[in-house]
Amino acid sequence: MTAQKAAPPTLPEKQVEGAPVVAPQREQTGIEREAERLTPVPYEPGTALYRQILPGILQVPADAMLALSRKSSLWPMTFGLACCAIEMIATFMSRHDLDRFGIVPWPSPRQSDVMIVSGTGTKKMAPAVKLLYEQMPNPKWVIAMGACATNGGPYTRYDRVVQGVDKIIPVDVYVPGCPPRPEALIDGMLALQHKIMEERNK
Amino acid sequence: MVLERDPALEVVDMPINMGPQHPSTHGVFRMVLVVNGEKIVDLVPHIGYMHRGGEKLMEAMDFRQGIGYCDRTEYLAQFSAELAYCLAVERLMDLQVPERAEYIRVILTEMNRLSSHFMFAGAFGVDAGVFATSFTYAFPQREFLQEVFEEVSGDRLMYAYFRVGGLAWEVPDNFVQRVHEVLVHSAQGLKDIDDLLTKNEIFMARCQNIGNFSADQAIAYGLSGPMLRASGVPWDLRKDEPYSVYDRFNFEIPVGNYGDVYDRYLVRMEEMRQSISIIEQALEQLPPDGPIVPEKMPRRLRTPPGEVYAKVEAPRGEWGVYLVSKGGDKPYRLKMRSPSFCNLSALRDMTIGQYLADAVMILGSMDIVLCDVDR
Amino acid sequence: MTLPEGQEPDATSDPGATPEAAAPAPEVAAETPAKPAAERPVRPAKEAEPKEAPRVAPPAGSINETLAAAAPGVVFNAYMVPEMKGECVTVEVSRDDLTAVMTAARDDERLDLKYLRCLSGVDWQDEGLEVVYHLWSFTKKHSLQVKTRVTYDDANVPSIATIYPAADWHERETRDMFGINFEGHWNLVPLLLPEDMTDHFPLRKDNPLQEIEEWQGENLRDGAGEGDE
Amino acid sequence: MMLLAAPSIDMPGWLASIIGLVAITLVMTVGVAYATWYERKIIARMQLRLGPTRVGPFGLLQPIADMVKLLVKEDLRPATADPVAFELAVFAIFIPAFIAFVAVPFTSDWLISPLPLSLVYLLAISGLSFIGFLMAGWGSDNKYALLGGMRAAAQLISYEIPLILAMIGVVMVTASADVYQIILFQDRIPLIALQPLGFLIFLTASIAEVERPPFDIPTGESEVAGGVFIEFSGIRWSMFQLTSYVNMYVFALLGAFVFLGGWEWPFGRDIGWGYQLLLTVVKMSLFIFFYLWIRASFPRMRVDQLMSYAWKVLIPFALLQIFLNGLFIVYDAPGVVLAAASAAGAAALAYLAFRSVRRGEPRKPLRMVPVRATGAPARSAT
Repeated sequence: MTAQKAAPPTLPEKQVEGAPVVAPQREQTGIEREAERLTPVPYEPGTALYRQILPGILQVPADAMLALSRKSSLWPMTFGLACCAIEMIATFMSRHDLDRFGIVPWPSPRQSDVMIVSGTGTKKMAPAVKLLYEQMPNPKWVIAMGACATNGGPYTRYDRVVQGVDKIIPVDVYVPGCPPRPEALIDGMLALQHKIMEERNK
Repeated sequence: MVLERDPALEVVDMPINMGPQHPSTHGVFRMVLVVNGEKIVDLVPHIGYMHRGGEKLMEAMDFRQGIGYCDRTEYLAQFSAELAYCLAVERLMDLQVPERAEYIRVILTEMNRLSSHFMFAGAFGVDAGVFATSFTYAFPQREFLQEVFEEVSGDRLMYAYFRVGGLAWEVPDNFVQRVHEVLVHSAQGLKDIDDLLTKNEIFMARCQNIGNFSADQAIAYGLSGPMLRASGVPWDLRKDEPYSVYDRFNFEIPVGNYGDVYDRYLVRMEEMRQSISIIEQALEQLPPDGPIVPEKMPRRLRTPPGEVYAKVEAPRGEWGVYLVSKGGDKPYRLKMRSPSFCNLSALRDMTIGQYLADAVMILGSMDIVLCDVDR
Repeated sequence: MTLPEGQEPDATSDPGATPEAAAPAPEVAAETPAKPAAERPVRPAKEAEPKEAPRVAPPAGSINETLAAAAPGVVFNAYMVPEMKGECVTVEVSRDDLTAVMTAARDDERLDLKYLRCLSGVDWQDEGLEVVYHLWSFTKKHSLQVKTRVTYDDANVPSIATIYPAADWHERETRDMFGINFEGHWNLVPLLLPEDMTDHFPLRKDNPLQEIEEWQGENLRDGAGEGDE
Repeated sequence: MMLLAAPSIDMPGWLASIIGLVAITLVMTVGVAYATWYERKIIARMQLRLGPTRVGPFGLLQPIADMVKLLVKEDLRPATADPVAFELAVFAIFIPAFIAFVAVPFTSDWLISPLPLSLVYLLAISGLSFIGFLMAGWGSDNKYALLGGMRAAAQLISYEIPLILAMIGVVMVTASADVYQIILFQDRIPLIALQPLGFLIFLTASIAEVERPPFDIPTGESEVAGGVFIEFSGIRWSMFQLTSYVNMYVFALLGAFVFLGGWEWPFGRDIGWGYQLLLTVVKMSLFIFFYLWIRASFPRMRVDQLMSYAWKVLIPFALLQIFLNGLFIVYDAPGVVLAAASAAGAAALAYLAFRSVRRGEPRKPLRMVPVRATGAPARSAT
């Protein structure tokens, strides 16, 4: 029941925006059209304003304070995908109570810090997941909860399923299990807090 | 002078996209509402965001492995889904399930109905606008029930405990005592939710006389389960086509008079009381020992060619499994007739003409499971 | 890994074992129900298995005779499969007669099959595609299973969504999964698949499962996940 | 700190007001932050949970962490949003909420600016915020936000009327529109005893004015997913939240002053400003606790029920209260008569209030179809 941590993925090297668009000779099949919608979202950390204006000596305590407050107030988006959502709700509810750690769910991505991808990412859902990720303000983190979000899990061989949500958005913490127990999700949250503290000066 | 109507002042209907990420769509359901002010003019449901091919994958797995996909498809009433699947394979293989296994199946399935309806009560309260209190009242009861499931099966959510022919292994020694303990909790939790919601005037005002569906409409749309019973059709597979040992219990089937959202809520609440009664009767009749798999259990699960449609009364309605086998150890085609799918298809007709806030309540009263809809 | 104290997943019985041997033997950890057991499988050998499901004619007075009376002029082939335990009569009709049969089944007083329970598509590969309808009557308490079969090249079946509104989504789903075109359906856009995907039928037998990719995460940094903890 | 209006300190009045407002803004910001902590703890206890415990002792640093995090969060503006409306909406809500404190007498000495019509001022200022909601709803270019903004405008304007009518009843009894004078009036008996009907109307309308459940349809999470706030992030969103809590404070203070006797009742004026402040805070907390209690236990009303409740129930009853007060003034009846009449009206309101929400005849209970066991007798196994 440990949550593995992954470093934020680097930017893909080739930029597709500048490339000239070649008009397709024949009509694209549905699979091809879908593949275009499945391009991954690059990881783009924002630069905070205080890093540009604060003198260097003050940045260390500022980093520490900001990281402390960020890790203490991780607000996930209420985003239940599949079976894991039940365990995610259970984690927010009475017995496990993520509110103890200052973690409360918010309905809108604009107010959220963490996206808990709790369930299978299908190819039909993938554009929505990407959009939601892009709608979240920086700094933002992603927790892939469960086997399906990590690599497709039991459904990985079906061709409508994205084999892991990290194919489309950068993931910070993977929580294994099918579904993970609430304790495992809490552990994943703590691992994310640990990661925030470790990467505070980046 | 001629008065001209300014085209900029025309009242137009506004389409609103709700979902796939929305707090009250219970997963990744998406509906496009066309509203005129707050009134709904049209509604287009979009599903399939969780279509992950359990049926296709089960064709590639043997009969025992398929049980896990049943769990993951209907993740709130796992035992019902497993039971339907096992019944289908057992009927193809002509297996006779031992009595003790049948009773344990009934006990666990009914407990699962309790936990599923607790989930409904919690989610429905949140749809109505209670700030998560109904959830926090319902979830401890679910946790108590899940503890028993975990003691029995080893997992909190994906049990895979029913096997073709019987059960995977024997229940723990203190099973009967534990179930009795949990039933006390469940009765108390039911009372708590009753106190919080059932007689609350605002809740009644929000629920009553919206989403009405007559019996004829309900039958035509293929609704089942509490949705059908709330519309006034006294139909329960446990009574009308008894499977397992359901013909050995006395219980009552609640039937609604109005077919509205409040009736669906009441029917589910009453079903929970009946489930407690069924579990108590089953615990009384449970044979203290005996086999839990048939004596002539084959070593490999191979079915003769054939087809079978097995159905159980899941918490959400008729959960059916249409199994086609060409012989061998894999299903050739397996269709899961999920109650959520059929119930959800009636959403459009229920919702048009209601308020925007009612759409949320009507959707909540259907108690859909999105994996079950999309499969 | 996460069992509470005092709770072992040990089985006290094993599905493959005989009951008297299994009851007092808690050391057998049953991971699978198909453990090697002393008993021989009762199932006959593989080559002796029949290739086709045995079909018997329905007994006299069954629902198919009522159907023949209710829908005159329709040619169908009625049979029962013994595995269905005698509860369901199957009727095979051609697709031209499907609408007539369904209308008769719904409207005729003697049949009164108002409830469409299930609609499934089956891909029989060489033998074409099949649509299976399960009907049920609440008043008469009888059921009927209607089948119709089409070929791949001409996969058109008349829609019954106007007769049974419940068939609406079922038909859309079957069209997604098998590519069966339900003629006359008012809104046959993909339901479970993305709306612009009309040329991909996942549940057909010729659509393979996808391969498991070895390396997860296309833009994962080297050495990620091998660090501390 | 806020002894600025006391005559002993010699400074121009406008300077004192500005300094006092700044001080109050700072104090209220912290106070509001801790209101969120209070809310989370109280609601958590009602929901069988613990609430924040890990961040600081008893989770006391939780609001600080939230604030700091929100301050440095990226501030997004949707590309299609109306920049002016979007950027200015937050100020249109924020400023009225805070300048309401100008006229709030925290104790008998702590008052930024003595206004002869402070009650009118408070009601007028608190009615301004709907403009901000409309701006936010329109400027976000989001349909949920638009719906939320429209709902907010309709709701705020509708519930302004019973609120003001209830206050007119108070003004009739006390013959003053100054909150200070109204508090002084209650040295013997608080106005809740004389005006129970008015109090109920005020309580209901104030919940609607601060958009707390069950009247939170502009921000209802399960319907419009945050409503007008849906597109706001970071500091802008936190200012919205701050403002909604400040509004809650304002109405709680108003209720404490006007109906519960403020710092005057029951101990008189001479107990010193410390106790007076304590009394004010306790009475205000009662209101806030009530708001939170309602939030944790009541479902949300629908928009038509909300409107019909305001127009068909609250306003007639508020007029009834005014009528009773008029009779009381004209015939110079003893206060007991007024109290009894108003209490009878309050009881009628309490009965009618919820019944009017729900229409129609009483429902038939569920039909129970019994199923009798027909199967084999039990224990036939082995």
